[in-house]
Amino acid sequence: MTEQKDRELYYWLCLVREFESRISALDKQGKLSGGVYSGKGQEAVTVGFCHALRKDDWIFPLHRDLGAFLVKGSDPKRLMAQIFGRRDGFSKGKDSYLHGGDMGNGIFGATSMLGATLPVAAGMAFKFKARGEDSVAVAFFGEGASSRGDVHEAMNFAGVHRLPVVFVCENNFYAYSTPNNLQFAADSLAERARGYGFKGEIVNGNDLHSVLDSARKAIARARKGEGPTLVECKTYRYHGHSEHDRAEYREQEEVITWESRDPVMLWEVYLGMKKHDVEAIRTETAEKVRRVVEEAVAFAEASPPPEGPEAMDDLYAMPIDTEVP
Amino acid sequence: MTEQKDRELYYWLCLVREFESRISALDKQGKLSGGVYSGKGQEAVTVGFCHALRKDDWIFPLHRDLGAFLVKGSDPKRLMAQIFGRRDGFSKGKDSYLHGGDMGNGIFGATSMLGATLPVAAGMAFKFKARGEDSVAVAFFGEGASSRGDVHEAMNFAGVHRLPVVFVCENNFYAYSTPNNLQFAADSLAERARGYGFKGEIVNGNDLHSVLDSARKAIARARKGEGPTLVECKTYRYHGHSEHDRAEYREQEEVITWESRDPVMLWEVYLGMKKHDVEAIRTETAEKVRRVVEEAVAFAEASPPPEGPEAMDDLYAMPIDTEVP
Amino acid sequence: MQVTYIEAIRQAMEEEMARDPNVMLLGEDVGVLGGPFKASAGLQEKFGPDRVLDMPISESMIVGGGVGLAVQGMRPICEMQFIDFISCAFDQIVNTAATLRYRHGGQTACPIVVRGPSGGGVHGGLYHSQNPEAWFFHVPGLKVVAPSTAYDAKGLLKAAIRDDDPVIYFEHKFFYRRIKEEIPEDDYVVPIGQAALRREGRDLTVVAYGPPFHAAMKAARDMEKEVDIEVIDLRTLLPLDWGTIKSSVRKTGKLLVLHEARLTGGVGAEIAARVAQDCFEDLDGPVMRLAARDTHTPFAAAMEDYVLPNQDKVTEAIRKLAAY
Amino acid sequence: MQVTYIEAIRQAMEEEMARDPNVMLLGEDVGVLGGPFKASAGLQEKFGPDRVLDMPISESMIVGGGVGLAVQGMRPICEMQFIDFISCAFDQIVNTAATLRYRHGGQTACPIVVRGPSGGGVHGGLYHSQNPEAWFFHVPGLKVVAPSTAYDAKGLLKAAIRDDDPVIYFEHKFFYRRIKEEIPEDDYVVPIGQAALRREGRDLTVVAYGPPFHAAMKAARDMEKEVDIEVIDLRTLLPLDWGTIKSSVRKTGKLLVLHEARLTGGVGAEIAARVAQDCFEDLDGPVMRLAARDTHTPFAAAMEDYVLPNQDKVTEAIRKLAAY
Ligand SMILES: Cc1ncc(C[n+]2csc(CCOP(=O)(O)OP(=O)(O)O)c2C)c(N)n1
Ligand SMILES: Cc1ncc(C[n+]2csc(CCOP(=O)(O)OP(=O)(O)O)c2C)c(N)n1
Ligand SMILES: [Mg+2]
Ligand SMILES: [Mg+2]
Repeated sequence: MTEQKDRELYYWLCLVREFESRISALDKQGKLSGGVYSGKGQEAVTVGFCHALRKDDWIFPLHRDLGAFLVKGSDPKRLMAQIFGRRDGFSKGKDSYLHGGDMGNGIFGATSMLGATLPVAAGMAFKFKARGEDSVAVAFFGEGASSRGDVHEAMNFAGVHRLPVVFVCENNFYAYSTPNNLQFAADSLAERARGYGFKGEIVNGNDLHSVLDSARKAIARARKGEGPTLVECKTYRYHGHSEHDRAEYREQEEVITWESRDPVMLWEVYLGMKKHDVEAIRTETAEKVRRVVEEAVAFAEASPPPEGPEAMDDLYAMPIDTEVP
Repeated sequence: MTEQKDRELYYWLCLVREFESRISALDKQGKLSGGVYSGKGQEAVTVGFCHALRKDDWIFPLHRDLGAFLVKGSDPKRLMAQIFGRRDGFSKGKDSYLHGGDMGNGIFGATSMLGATLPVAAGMAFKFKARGEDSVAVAFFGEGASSRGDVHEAMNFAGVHRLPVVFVCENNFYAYSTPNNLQFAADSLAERARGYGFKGEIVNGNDLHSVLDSARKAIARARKGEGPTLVECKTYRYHGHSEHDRAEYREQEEVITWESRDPVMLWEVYLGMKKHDVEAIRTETAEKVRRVVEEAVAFAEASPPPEGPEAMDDLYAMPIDTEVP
Repeated sequence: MQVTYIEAIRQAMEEEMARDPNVMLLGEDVGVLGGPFKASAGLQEKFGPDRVLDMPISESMIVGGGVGLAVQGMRPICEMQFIDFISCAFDQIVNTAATLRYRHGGQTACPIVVRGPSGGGVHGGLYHSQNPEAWFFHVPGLKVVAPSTAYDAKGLLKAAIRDDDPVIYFEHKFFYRRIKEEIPEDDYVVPIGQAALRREGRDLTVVAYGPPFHAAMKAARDMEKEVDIEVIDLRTLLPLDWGTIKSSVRKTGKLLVLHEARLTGGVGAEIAARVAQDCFEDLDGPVMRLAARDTHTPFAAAMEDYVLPNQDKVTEAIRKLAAY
Repeated sequence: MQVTYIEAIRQAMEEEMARDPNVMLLGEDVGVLGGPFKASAGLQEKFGPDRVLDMPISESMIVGGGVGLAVQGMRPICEMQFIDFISCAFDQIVNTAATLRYRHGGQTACPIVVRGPSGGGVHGGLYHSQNPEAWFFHVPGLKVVAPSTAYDAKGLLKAAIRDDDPVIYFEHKFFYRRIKEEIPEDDYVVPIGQAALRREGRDLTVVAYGPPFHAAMKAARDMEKEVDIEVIDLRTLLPLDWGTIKSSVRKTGKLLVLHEARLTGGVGAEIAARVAQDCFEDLDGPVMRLAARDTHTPFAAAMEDYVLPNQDKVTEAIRKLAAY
């Protein structure tokens, strides 16, 4: 990889992390309402998968995939406004956090219903295939969401038509408080791919190199019409399920173990081994991402909160009369 | 196997077939209304799986599993009354055909929604396990139904708790008009079991010996607390999807091929090779099953059709006032 | 040309697919089979398997996939083999589709149609007789239509396909081959949101859709010497054509609402409630409703007939209100 | 003892599980975590993981599994982590559970409870604010309850658990820790199907449940010099306590129905419609309804407040009807 690329990826890792940290801090300060689901610790997955995508590729992020928005091209300012529930957010305040997509950048906004985006991704991928377009749909989901029927229906359909879709499972070992052994019994979720007639693989989701490699191959396969891939990324969330969750259902030892494989740190080790000036890069990048996030927060705070009657907008293509006697 | 057992199994095969044939004939004569979904050609699956079950085991048949009712112990008379929609049917005429269970014999009545019985079966199996009971739940479903989300949710849950449930997939190569290649992409549905952490296997569903063997093992495994099994039985329906379907979406050649592996005929071949007097057995059995079915039809025809106001019964445990102004 | 109700549906799909290459059909057995009722007969042959797509038995995938296609500018028609199975796609309809535009702050349209055979009267039993429109009527972001003539079946389906919002289209299977009408050869649409005043009258308004609408028309003709009945065919349930209902009730002073779906919590309740609020001073009698009894639609003929509205019940209800 | 609404729910589950070994709880994160709102705190420790079962994220499995357990004589409580996700279990509720007894001709009971946090007012946005009771209100075979006090939260949940029919239990998350009341130490149930006359009055009847019920009580107190308001807390939505509503309206001649769910197609429509039909001659004013506006419940505070009923809107509606 070129030094530029090395630095660029580092920038993304740091930007996502800074963004996450800032949001957690804002939440603590009571500046946000609504759920905040930190993806801290899982940055390599979203960076790795979204970095290689084109503008006309689509992603389907879930609640912990804030990084996916940033790397896929969303304006950090608008993303922050979305999180604040302001008028300049993707939802114009109608919903918050990641329940608003950024369609101009190929980002579909999820409902809360876990797994429900996967059929949408598969449907969209069918269009790419039917029209001979070489775009790709990438759907993210947690290992907890994998238990939902929708996930099955989508994978089955994607297999039948060998659709250009990549299913990225972020196995962070917990669904809220529920550990893997109460969520599924297979050795690995990647094994399920066979039952749908496509390829599944397991990846170290904390190692950006591994993720990049796997992402590149899966995306290329989809683009060339060779069908879907299910990639199970083993990773870990540092925070509780949401900022309100003290995550007492897990051992501190476990958290420490995972922190010792931190994706940002691992990338710094790599930068060092490539003889880049890590200290300088770190300082410079920190400054850069701090500025981006700062600006985003300033923008979001300045963005007006929507007014009451705006609640009636955007419901239908042409407003219908919803005033009843 | 003892001669008695050989004959008994033959009796069941013939009874199911005769029952199916008679229903098709009644339908042609316009004596039935509502859908009739013939399982002709698939008798070995239901006979093989239900024959070895105990009264306190439960089955969850779908629309083509009429034989399962008979072999699990349902009174043919009441079953016929159910099909006629009469008061002595399991539903008391509220629904017809197989949408009424026979709970005294451990038979759960399905809704039409394919796949929806599997979570129910898994839930029931959880009770067996939690209470230390050694009963088993056996859920039948078509390969078409396998695409439904409910099937996934049930299998996943059953895997997590290693529940005493057997999932019997009747792969008859078509879901209505939809062939396997448009329904799923795996080489075999049995492969899915691995993704749920249990055993899957493929069986020749037209060969009663194979089915019996597989059923015996799967049921024993469940009973001993060794968890679920997914058995994919390859079989074929001779008739159209329902009696109204002329099944022009398939080749006559294919039908003939399958008729040449007819489960009843194969069993007769076996009886012959065991030096039983096949001709005598055939005549005797034919007479017996004819009588049973005849009596069932007579009973059903004599059973009163429900009267209008009975529509309000059985809705709640204690009738509530449904008369509104 | 003379066409049946089901043929009108087929023509609407065929013509729209011919007109707009983005229109497509997703459903179980819609291709080679042409659907159990032949609603899509010949379409796959004409438009190919990428536009008339035989789906696995996955209702949630069918509708969710439709949303993904819609975001890409396609106009998918999502068929439920029987409308009863819409329960299996419920989340995708009420959450993914109905809120799509809203949660995206207007960034996208959601031009999907979900349609399928609804209704009873054909001894279909509990799972082949349902009229689930009230569930969707309660969901902002959706539009809901229920045509009762072949003309409307075609015109409303065309309008639904061209509409930029998700439309749930309830076609009544009792009408499929029992209704046959002369309809125009030329392209036309029936605008969503407009009820049809089918018969003018001064004494009493009947608002209806589905089979009871036809019963009301017959009753109105049969009783025309005694009472002058105005009959409104609702056609679109959501958005409700409140203006048409209101002016009619203002004029006649009496309202009977009819539908085949169950009474409690049905669409009729909303209409009655609005009239009770907004036309209070105009009313010369109680607002009446007739609908299915509050139970499931049973299989056996006498029970089904007991549960569903029929000609006698409709006539009697009209007579009772007229006499008030 | 003084308990919060959520603690009343927890106690009901704990006491019923202690009383009857067949009672169990199925849901996501109900075990070690005790649920996101601590509704089941301590229950797994006390009753073990076979009776307080952490389920995979599979709402359809949770309810379908509940039915399988119920057929075996168990009494499962199926928790939706947020009631909004009930859309993912929709088919199992409206088809498998609601028709279980009926399609089996009375061979079995179906004693399951489906419960979870519903309602808005807490900036939950589109998918953590829903009030989906109207969908289930339209389904015969189900019972539907919605307690608005801690006393009822406990008593109705106990009644629901002991009931042989499927009960959908809507607990309002706005009440969880905001409502705190003295309730009896002793075992008690609140019978399903009985509304509570919370305040007698002669001028006007308010029928309500959820947060607007409390707004109505406050308005009634605040305005007691001007107008004498009768307030009915509905508590059970299905089966509806029609007798209580009817006698009240017969007495007062005026009715206002309130709920937090959307207006169109809401439960209030049914109540208004019945009154319009059955109490026509008693009415001294239009039957009025106040409910959420017909849109989704948005996140941003001003919009949410614009959409949902609040004290001012309730007071104004009462004033308007009183002045009629
Ligand atoms: C259908 C549905 N059921 C339940 C929830 C509540 N819920 C939100 S996140 C979550 C855990 C998700 O776990 P996982 O999919 O592993 O993602 P993670 O949070 O670990 O990234 C749950 C149960 C939901 N959002 N949707
Ligand atoms: C959820 C749902 N969708 C659609 C249908 C309509 N339907 C009834 S049977 C059938 C085909 C079933 O195929 P399969 O599961 O293979 O069983 P088979 O009929 O071949 O025995 C379909 C699509 C249904 N009953 N339920
Ligand atoms: Mg997880
Ligand atoms: Mg099949």
